[in-house]
This record gives sequence, structure tokens and C-alpha cells, in this order.
Amino acid sequence: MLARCLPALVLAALVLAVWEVSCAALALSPLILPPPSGVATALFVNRSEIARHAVATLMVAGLGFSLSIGFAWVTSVALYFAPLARRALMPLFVVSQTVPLVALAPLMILWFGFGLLPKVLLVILVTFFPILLSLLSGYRQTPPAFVDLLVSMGASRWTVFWRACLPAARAACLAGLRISATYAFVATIFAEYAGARRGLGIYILMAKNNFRADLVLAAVALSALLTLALLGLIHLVDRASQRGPQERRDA
Amino acid sequence: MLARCLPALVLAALVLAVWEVSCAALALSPLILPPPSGVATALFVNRSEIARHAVATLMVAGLGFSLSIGFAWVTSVALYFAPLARRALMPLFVVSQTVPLVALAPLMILWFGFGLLPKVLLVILVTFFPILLSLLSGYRQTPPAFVDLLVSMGASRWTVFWRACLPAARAACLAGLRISATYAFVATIFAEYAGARRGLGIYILMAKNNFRADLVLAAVALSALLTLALLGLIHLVDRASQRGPQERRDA
Amino acid sequence: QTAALREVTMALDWTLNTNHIGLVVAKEKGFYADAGLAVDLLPYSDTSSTALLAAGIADFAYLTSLGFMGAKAGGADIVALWATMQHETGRLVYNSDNTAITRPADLTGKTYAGFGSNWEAALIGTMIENDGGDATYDTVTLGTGAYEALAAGAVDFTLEVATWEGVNGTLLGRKQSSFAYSDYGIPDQQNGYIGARSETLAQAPDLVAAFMQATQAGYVWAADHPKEAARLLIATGDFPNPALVEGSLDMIAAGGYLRDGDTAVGSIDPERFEKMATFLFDTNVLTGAGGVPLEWPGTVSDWYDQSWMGQ
Amino acid sequence: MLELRGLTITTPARAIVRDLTLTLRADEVTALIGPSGCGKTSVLKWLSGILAPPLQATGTLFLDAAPITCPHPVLAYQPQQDALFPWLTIAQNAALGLEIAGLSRSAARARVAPLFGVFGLAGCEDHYPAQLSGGMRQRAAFLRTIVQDSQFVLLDEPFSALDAVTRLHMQAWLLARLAERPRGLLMVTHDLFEATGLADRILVMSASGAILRDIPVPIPPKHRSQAALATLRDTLKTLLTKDPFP
Amino acid sequence: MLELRGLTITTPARAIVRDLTLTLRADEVTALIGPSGCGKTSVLKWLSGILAPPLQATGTLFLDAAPITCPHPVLAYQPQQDALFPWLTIAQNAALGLEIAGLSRSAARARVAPLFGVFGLAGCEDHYPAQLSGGMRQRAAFLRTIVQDSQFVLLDEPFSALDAVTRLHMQAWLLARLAERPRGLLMVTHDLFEATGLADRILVMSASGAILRDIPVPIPPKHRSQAALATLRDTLKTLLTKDPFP
Ligand SMILES: Nc1ncnc2c1ncn2[C@@H]1O[C@H](COP(=O)(O)OP(=O)(O)OP(=O)(O)O)[C@@H](O)[C@H]1O
Ligand SMILES: Nc1ncnc2c1ncn2[C@@H]1O[C@H](COP(=O)(O)OP(=O)(O)OP(=O)(O)O)[C@@H](O)[C@H]1O
Ligand SMILES: Cc1ncc(C[n+]2csc(CCO)c2C)c(N)n1
Ligand SMILES: [Mg+2]
Ligand SMILES: [Mg+2]
Repeated sequence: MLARCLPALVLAALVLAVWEVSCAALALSPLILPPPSGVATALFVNRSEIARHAVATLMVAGLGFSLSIGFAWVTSVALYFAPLARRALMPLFVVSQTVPLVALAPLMILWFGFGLLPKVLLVILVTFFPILLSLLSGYRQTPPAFVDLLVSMGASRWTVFWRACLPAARAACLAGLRISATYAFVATIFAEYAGARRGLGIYILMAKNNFRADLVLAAVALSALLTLALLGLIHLVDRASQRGPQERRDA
Repeated sequence: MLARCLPALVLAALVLAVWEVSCAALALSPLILPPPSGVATALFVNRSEIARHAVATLMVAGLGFSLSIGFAWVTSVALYFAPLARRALMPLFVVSQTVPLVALAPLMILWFGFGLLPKVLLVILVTFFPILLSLLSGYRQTPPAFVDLLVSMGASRWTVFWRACLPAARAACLAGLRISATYAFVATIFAEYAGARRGLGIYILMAKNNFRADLVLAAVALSALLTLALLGLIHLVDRASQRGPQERRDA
Repeated sequence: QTAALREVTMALDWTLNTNHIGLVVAKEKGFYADAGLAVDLLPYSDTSSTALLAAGIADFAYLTSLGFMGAKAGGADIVALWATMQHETGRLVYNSDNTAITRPADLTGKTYAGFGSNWEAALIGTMIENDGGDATYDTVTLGTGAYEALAAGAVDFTLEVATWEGVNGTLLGRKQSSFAYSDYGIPDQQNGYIGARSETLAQAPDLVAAFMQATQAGYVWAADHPKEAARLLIATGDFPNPALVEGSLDMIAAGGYLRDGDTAVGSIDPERFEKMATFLFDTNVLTGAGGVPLEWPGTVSDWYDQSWMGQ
Repeated sequence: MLELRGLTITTPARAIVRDLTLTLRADEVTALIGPSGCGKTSVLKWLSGILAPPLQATGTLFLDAAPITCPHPVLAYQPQQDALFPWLTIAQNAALGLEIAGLSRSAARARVAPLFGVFGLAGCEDHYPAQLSGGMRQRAAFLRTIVQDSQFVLLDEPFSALDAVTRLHMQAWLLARLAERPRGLLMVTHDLFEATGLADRILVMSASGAILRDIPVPIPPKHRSQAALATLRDTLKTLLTKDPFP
Repeated sequence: MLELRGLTITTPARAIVRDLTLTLRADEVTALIGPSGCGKTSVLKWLSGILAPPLQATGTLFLDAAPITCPHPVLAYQPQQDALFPWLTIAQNAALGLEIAGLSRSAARARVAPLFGVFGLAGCEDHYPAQLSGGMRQRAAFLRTIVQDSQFVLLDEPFSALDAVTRLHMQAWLLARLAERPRGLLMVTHDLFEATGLADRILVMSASGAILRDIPVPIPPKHRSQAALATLRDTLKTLLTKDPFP
């Protein structure tokens, strides 16, 4: 485990070292590029303030991501059973992914106010589609033999779905979750940027307008950490939900 | 073809109709939510102005996306041949995807000026990883029998890569391109938002600051169209680069 | 205070700064609470305060002069209740070591770091032309990044608020020079409006009066006690440089920005208001839906309403 | 007795099977043999009620002269490969058919439990399919099919994924199971020698989807030495290879 | 004459093949038969120079008493399945080995062109593999192997994916090709009857990865009727099934 991570850790340390040294060597203004040590100090000194904002972000991201998973699942089931709806809705979902959020976010704030709603909606808008897509492709990857077997036993469409398609989509679904999780916090911060009372997005905006690049980077680092933690959580869910010794489909 | 798109078109028309009617019925201020007809009018009236900005966006997105494809390809080859580098670099690439761009973009403008460089870098940052990931997974999916065959014929590692891994990764690569293409324009607009002379991002910012939601949505619609056009282009490339009658791997 | 306080939201035009001092004072010193109000100062965000006000997200908003005029012309049903700064605080700023700039006419062909509104082009263009130059220059829209870009020499000039970025530049030892708008044909104007929706004013005049009177009390107190006000503001916000807040409030007090002669703090001068509006219509800055320049409405006296002061 | 009359299966492009008629006895092993793509799997799928679009079929199935619709509990289908669900244990896999038929989880489990010994799977109840060898997986699949206790069993190339040795073992084992409890078995196979070794009757299908020959194998299983089957095999081989090069 | 001495193949967990020694004659068909997982494919892979980690091997290969290293042009390997590249036409697939060996595209193409007739592939030069039937694909794969003109050919279950009829056709066809131009063939198969029908010698591997038996088949191919092979087959069957249930 450690040995597997070692090259990445060494490289990361190297990058940080080069950054630190070049900040000192080039005498870069901390307004423009603070050294990593400066960022770490800033993170430590302002930890309680940053934590307060991070909690707000965590709540929105958590709520949005959970709802997104729920909706994606419900939608995927509905679309699985209604091919017409699938053909009608999927192109619209694709189009929804091509909308530049940077333009939409302020409008969403205007439409839905400063509360949770627009932020949660934005997180859903960003994270819903990858999960939905991977669930549907997971269902489609169900080995036909499994479906055939169940039908020949007299199973209903719903039983087939529940007993074959859903478990078969587990791996694909987790892959989709991983993609979406990468964007959950980024999307939340983004939404906060357009309007919020609290949150890392607001904190970053404030830090930026106060010319505190060190605090900006501290918040950036924290949000990256949060994302990595979410990815780690998904990894644990993966492990825990795994049935049998590596159900590999490429075996 | 038409029949396949029909449900989506009908639904889209329905959505637009409901939007139009409810704007009129609720007497919504066009400052907050202009009706689709208003957006269309705005797009038409300001077409030359919008086109000028769209061209700038198109250039940046085109350059960034092309460079991204190039870099992703070169990197994928390098990482394919250097497993140590792969293990060192991939986690860093993952981390790079968890950084909230909204915070990074203004800093990048500070670091690199407001020429092409920071925007192209941002587009690369956003689009590079999905392509790289899908290329690497494509290489990995090369049927081992193909590799074995070539090696037994006395082929070098490079020949094996060139003759088996690269063609085998075609489908996966296109899937990655599709994902990245979805983000290419969005990322460009985003980068422009943080600082630029021209571009749809600037146009949206100005429209927003001048309280012209209709122009904001017109630019949003245009950028969605550009993304769809890029996806269409990739579809054509897919068709053109397909060898043989549907090389299905699940046959 | 046992009675439940009435919740009121207030949107800001920029990150919290000394322009907002009266709001912070009224909040911290309990003027709002005494008026039965719990005021929530919304953090500055990517959505303009004018839009937040017009959309009904915020009950009140601090508005840049041009933000207000632009939205009003665009058909937003909002009204100005107050003008914070009795004189123009904005100015055009450039680096002193940029010897190519000595007067606005020299700005031809230079690079401007902008904020993305129509008004800037009209302002700068008029200044250059009135100085005998050609109003062609390069605009880079940078928003809040403009000031660092100028300090780094990446752009040639931008607009700043003298009592904020100006003080900051001095404190940081930046050698910067500026042109005053009014020296080059731009009518002098008041700045920093506080606005509400006409609907709010019509339906809840009491609320508007209570809020505005407490706000006025806050600004009056700040004008009288700049040092204490600075301390209050520093305590509420994240200010990396407390000296900036102190220096800024000193400048505001000394410059008579809040209190102009014996007019009441916050009063709107109809004459200057109309002059500015006329200028904006004449320079085609104000456009309606579809981008067509607007017709002069005859009068703009209904764009502001200070009846709350009389109550 | 199961009687299939006038089965026609078509793709949008062509008819695969045309007016096929066949009869299955309740205690007889019937092997179905024929060139690839002639429609063997399609016939089994139709009998199991799982023929899916774009394939279309007409035909009638009679159980002891009474028409029935598929899927029907009298018929159990076992797909090509073992089709064990990788996320279920062997016991859960084996109980699947009973649960689908409406038994509670515990009742199904109780019905399956005593059979693991005979199927050579004792101790593997809580293993996952990936932990078993090919032969054990195949026996688990048989267990799942057999425990449904249908009179007729449809097998699609049950041993094709097994190696020569395991295949021989499994064939002998299947004969033993059938000796204990006779059933009507319809088995698709590509292995001439498997067909001759197991079946009481061999149906040869032509590439055009008709039954070309119905060959009885009158030798009882235990007497089927290589020598005893030699003539039958030569006949089959000639029959199958007389068509031109495919 | 190819001589393999002291081949040991190990996984990190265990030795699969232990000190295996075998000799291949340049004009003889050798069948390698044995239970699944005994290491047949691994031996072929080692001979082809494509044994990959985590498998490790030691051993020496002698060509006419001179030690050689693998991969070596004297040996051509044909993987299980056909392994035709789906993105290349049949002609391009067939020319692959020659191009890898250094011939120009046109020279390789010219060498391959005259052979399509004999391989029953005339007119299919510009088709893609997906457009061919299983038998044709298998012949295309043979064409690719044969055109390299190696004295020894290693085949891993060449016909296992084919149906009974096509398999019989292909076996006859392969014998015809060998009659034209004798080669040393080492063929892994799971099909007892294929082994007895084609091979001049049958090597039986045990589950522990050793050569258990080396059985010559002294009957010339054209005289191998079912009856003539019956005894040999019974011997093999007994030999293979005498181990306990796997
Ligand atoms: N979904 C489908 N769409 C169109 N044609 C199909 C479909 N499924 C099967 N076919 C065609 O139906 C024919 C019969 O297929 P089937 O699987 O029943 O053959 P089979 O005899 O079982 O072959 P094999 O021995 O290869 O298993 C084939 O020619 C096949 O191409
Ligand atoms: N990459 C690997 N890692 C670990 N063990 C392996 C690996 N590849 C093969 N083995 C093991 O080596 C043994 C021999 O494998 P091999 O494929 O040579 O057998 P085989 O005789 O060809 O079997 P089959 O008849 O199923 O094709 C098997 O037990 C297998 O589990
Ligand atoms: C504190 C403060 N600083 C800068 C701006 C940005 N800004 C927007 S419009 C304009 C021109 C003023 O004449 C300026 C400088 C602001 N709103 N508040
Ligand atoms: Mg079949
Ligand atoms: Mg093998």
C-alpha cells in the first residue's frame, strides 16, 4: 500500500519543494504566488474561520450529492423501464451538461434566492448526469444470460431488474460516483461564488478581494482534500458493497 | 434518424413552450427570466456582436482542446511505457481535477497574463485528464492475444503499442474525447470570465453587469450549440476512423 | 429586546469596505435592533447587488451609481433611497512610472483593466475625447483582479475607488497617479446609492423608514467617530491590513465625503442626479431591451425617493 | 410428453427456423446438433419464453396434449456458460429459481441444502462462484436447474467451456443424476461425441433451420464404448460434412 | 528438430510446470492434452517468448542441438481464438507477420496474395474479420501463421470456438495443408477426438504439470476411421478420468 503510493508522494514532495524554493529564489510577491509553507501557515492560523466555511460547503455538497444520487437512481429506474422517456430525456440531459454554469449560477441565485436551493440544484446539475449515465450503461451491461435465466424462471420485469440489472450495475455505478464526486465540491464552491452567506466559495472570494493569495490557496487545498476524502469514502463503500472475491467481468 | 430524435425534439419544444407561456402568464421581469422568444430575438439582434465574441471563444477552445488531445496522447504514450511515472503522476492528475477552478482562474490570470496562455492552460487542465484516463484504459483493454501474437512475431514494444494498443484504444479514446469536449467550451468561457479581452465569457459578464438576462441566455444557448457541434464533429471523426463493420468488442 | 426582530437582507456591491461603514456601525451598535430589525449583510458574490435587489432576493442593496442607473433604465422597478458619498470617489488610475501617460489623451491605444459594464467605455471614452484624444484602447475585463494587474504592470490603467484602492496603493507604497473624472467633462456625481424595490417602498414604507433611519444614524456616527468606526469594521471583517481601514475612514472623514456642508448625511442632490442621468442618456450608455438606446424619459425625479427622511 | 408444433422464428431479415416440429419424451435425453447459427439456441430460448426482439416466433407448445405458454414451470432452462450470479453465494445461486417461484428465502435454502453432497459441492455453500473451478460451477448451475424440479430441462451447450477431462467427468455425473430421477432433457451440443455418449435420440438440424434427421441411439448408456458407437459416429460425421465447405 | 529441456514455470504461489522436457520433430503433429490449468498454454507461451509476469520460467530450447532464444522465427504461434485484428482487412491481417519481420507493405501483400485461394478465402482480401464466418476467420488466422513459413507451428486450441461441422471441415483442411508442406505442429486441444484424429503423437500432461504419457498414433491419417481409433480413445478416456473428481 505504502510502496504503491511512494512514487506519487515523492513527486508531490518534489513539486512542493521546487515551488517553495523558487518562491524564495525569485522573491515572488506572496500577493502573486505564496510559497507552500505560507499556504500551510495561513491554513493553520485561520483554521477555525476556514473550518466554519468548510462546514457550510460540506453540508451543501453532502446534501446536493446525496440528492443527486437519489434522483439519478430513481431516474435511471424510470428510464430503464420507459425507453420512450429515455429517448426523450437523454438528449436534454446531454444539453444540460453543455451549459456554462458560470453564466447560469448568478441567474439561479436570482431565481431561487440565497438559500440552499440554487446551490443544491447546481450540485445536482453537475453531478446527476454522470451517475445516471453510468447506471444506465451498467444496467445495459447486465449479461443477457442472467436476464434470460430469470425470465425463464418466470420472473417479472421488476424482479429481473432488481436481481440482475441492479447488482450488475454496481461497478459502473461506483465509477460514475467517482466522476461525480470529483465535481461535487467544485460545483458547490462555484455555486457559493454566485451567492451564499457562508462557504469556501465565499471565503475564497473574500480572500481574493483582500489580496490574500495564501488564503485562496489554503481554501483550494482544503477543498481538494475534501474531494479526496469523498473519493476515499466511495472507495470504502466500494469495498464494503463488494460481494465475493473480486467480481471481475473481464475474467 | 428523425424518428429517433423525435421524442427529444417534442420534449424540448414542450419545455420551451411552457417556459414562454409561464413568462407571459406570471409577467416575469425579463431582468430575471426572459422568455425563449426574447432570448432568440436578442441572439438575432446582436448576432454580429455575439459572433465576434464566439469566434474568440472558438479559437481558445479549439487551440486548448487540440493541445489537450496532443498532450494527453503524448503523456499516455509516455506513461504506458513508464509504469513508475504512471504511478507517480496519476494521483497528481487526480488531485488536479479536484481543484476548484473558480479560485484558480483569477490566480492563473495573475501568473500568466491575459493572453492565450492562462485560458489555454485552463482548458487543458479541464480536458486533459479525461482523455488521458480513457486512453490509458483503452491501452489496458487491448486483448492480450493481440499483444502475444505480435511479440511472438518478434515485434518490439513500440511496434506492439503502435499496432495493437493504439488501434484497440480507439473507442475508449473517443469516449474520453466526448467527455472532454463537453467541458471544452464551458472551461473556456470560465477562463474568459476571470479575465479576457473578448469571448463569450466576457460577453456574458457584460450582459450580466448590464442586466441583460436575455443576452446572457443567448450566449449560453450559443455556447451549448458550439459544444453540441463539437460533439457532432467527434461523432463524424468516429465514423470516419472506424475500420471495418462495427468493430464491436462485445460481439 | 423581547419582540421578534424583523429580518431584512442587504446586498453589497463589492467586498465589505469602508463605503459600507454606516451599515456595519448600525448593526454593531444596535441601531437596527432598536428599530426592530435584524439586518443580514449578504456577502459580496458574483451576482451584482442590483440584480439581487431587482429579483427580490435582497430587501435593500448598496448600489454603484452606474449599477443603479443601468438597471433602472433597463426597466428594473427599483428606487434610490440614499447616496453615501457626496462626491465622486472613483477615479482613473495608472502607474506613475508609466511615462507614456501624462493626460487622458495619452490613453489611446493603452490597455484598460475593466469590470464589464457599458458605463466604463462611455466614461473613459468621453474623458479621452474631451482631452483631445482618440477613444480607442484595449479593454481587458478583469473584475476584482484589475488592481493587482495594474500593480504588476500588466495593464496601463483602470478605475478605482480613491478611498479604498487609492489608500491601499499608498499604504503598499505603489507609485500611482490618477485623473479625476470631473476634470475631463464628466459631471460630478454622488456615489454609493442604497436602493429598494418600488414595491417595498409602496407596501412597507415603515420598514423602509426604519431601516434607512437606522442606516443614516450609522453613517452619522461613523462620520463623527471615524476611529471607533474603523475599529468596529476591523472587528467584523477579515481585513489583512487594518491600516487600510483606518486610513480609508480618515480620508472619508477628512474629505467630507459623508457629510457635505449642512445637508443631511445621505441626501441625494436632484441636480447632480439629473445631470449624470442626462449624460448617460446622451452618451448612449443606457440601453433598453434589444440594445436600442433609450429616449430621455423627460424627468428622472421619480428614480429616487427620500421621503423616509421626513418621517 | 412435450410437443412443439409449427415453430417459425424470423429475424427482420430472414426466417431462421421454419415450421419446426418436435416431440420430447419425459424420460429421454434428446441431443440437438447442427451447424453454427442454424437456430438451436433460438429454439431453446423460445421454449423457455425468453426469445427477445428482433427475433419473432409463432408456434404452439403442448404439454400432454394441452397447449401451454412459455415460460412454464414444467420447463427449466440452463443457459450456455454457467450464468451463476457472481454476487451471490453458491447456496443463494442454487436457491434462486425457488425464490423466484415464490418460496421464502429460508424455505428455498432448506430445499437446496440437502443436495450439495450429491452435487459434489459440500462445503461450498457460502463460497462465491469465482472461488470454484469450472466443473464445480457447472454442477452448481445444474443444482439450480434441477432443484426447480421441472420435468423437462433445456441445456444449451452445458459442457462447452470445460476441459476434456472435466467434461468426461461431468457427462458421467449427469447420467448418474438422470438414472436417479429420469427427466426429459433437450441438450444443444457441438460435440458429436458428447451427443452420441449421452443422448437417447439425436436431432440433426440443417443450416436452413429444419430437422434434417432424427437418429435414435438404441444402445443403453453403460454399453456405449468407443467401439459400439463407431458406426453411429461415422454416419453422423459423413452426414454433417457432406455439405460443401461453409 | 526442436528440443525443450528442463522447463520450469512458476507463479509467485507455486510451480505450474516442473522440469518439463519434450522433443518436436519437424514433420510431426504433436497434440498436448491435459486438465484445465495444468500449464499447456504456459508451455506454448514460453516457446513463443510471450510468457509474461507474474509467471517466471527457466529452461533451454535447442534447435537442431543449438540453443536458441524465444521468440524465434523458426517458431510461429497462433493464440487461442483467432486473434484477428478487427481494424485490419483479412489481407492486412495475413500480411502482419511478414511486415513485423521487416518486409515492406507491398512485398508482404504480394507474398500473401497467391494463398487466398488455397485457404478458401478468395474474394475476402478486403473484408474485415467481422464480416467472415468462424471457419473463415480461423483459416485467415492459419494463413497469417503459415505465411511466416516457420518450420514449427504452435497452436493453442485452434478449433475450440468452432461448431462441430466447421471443426470437422477444418481438421480435414489442416491435414491437407500439412500434406502439401510438412511442418512440426504442437497443438493444445481439449478435444480427445481431435487429438486422435490429427496427431502423430499425443502428450498427456498431468495436473501437476509433468508429461504423464507420450502416446504415438501409428495409424496414417487417412485410415483413421472411428473404428480404428476406438481402442486408443478408450485408453485415453480411462487414463484421463482415472483421477478423482476435480
Ligand atoms: N438479435 C438477433 N438479431 C438478428 N439476428 C439474430 C439475433 N440473434 C440471433 N440471430 C441470428 O439467428 C440465427 C440463429 O442464432 P442461434 O443463436 O439460435 O444459433 P445457434 O444454432 O445456437 O448457433 P451456435 O451454434 O453458434 O450457438 C443466427 O444466424 C443469428 O445470426
Ligand atoms: N498471470 C497469472 N498469474 C498467476 N497464475 C497464473 C497466471 N496465468 C496462469 N496462471 C496459472 O497457471 C496455471 C496454468 O495456466 P495455463 O493457462 O497454462 O493452463 P492451461 O493448461 O492452458 O489451461 P486451460 O486448459 O484452461 O487453457 C493455471 O493454474 C493458472 O491459474
Ligand atoms: C471599493 C470598490 N472598489 C472597486 C469597485 C469596482 N468598481 C466598479 S465600478 C467602478 C468605477 C467607479 O467610478 C469601480 C472602481 C467597487 N465597486 N468598490
Ligand atoms: Mg447457440
Ligand atoms: Mg490454455
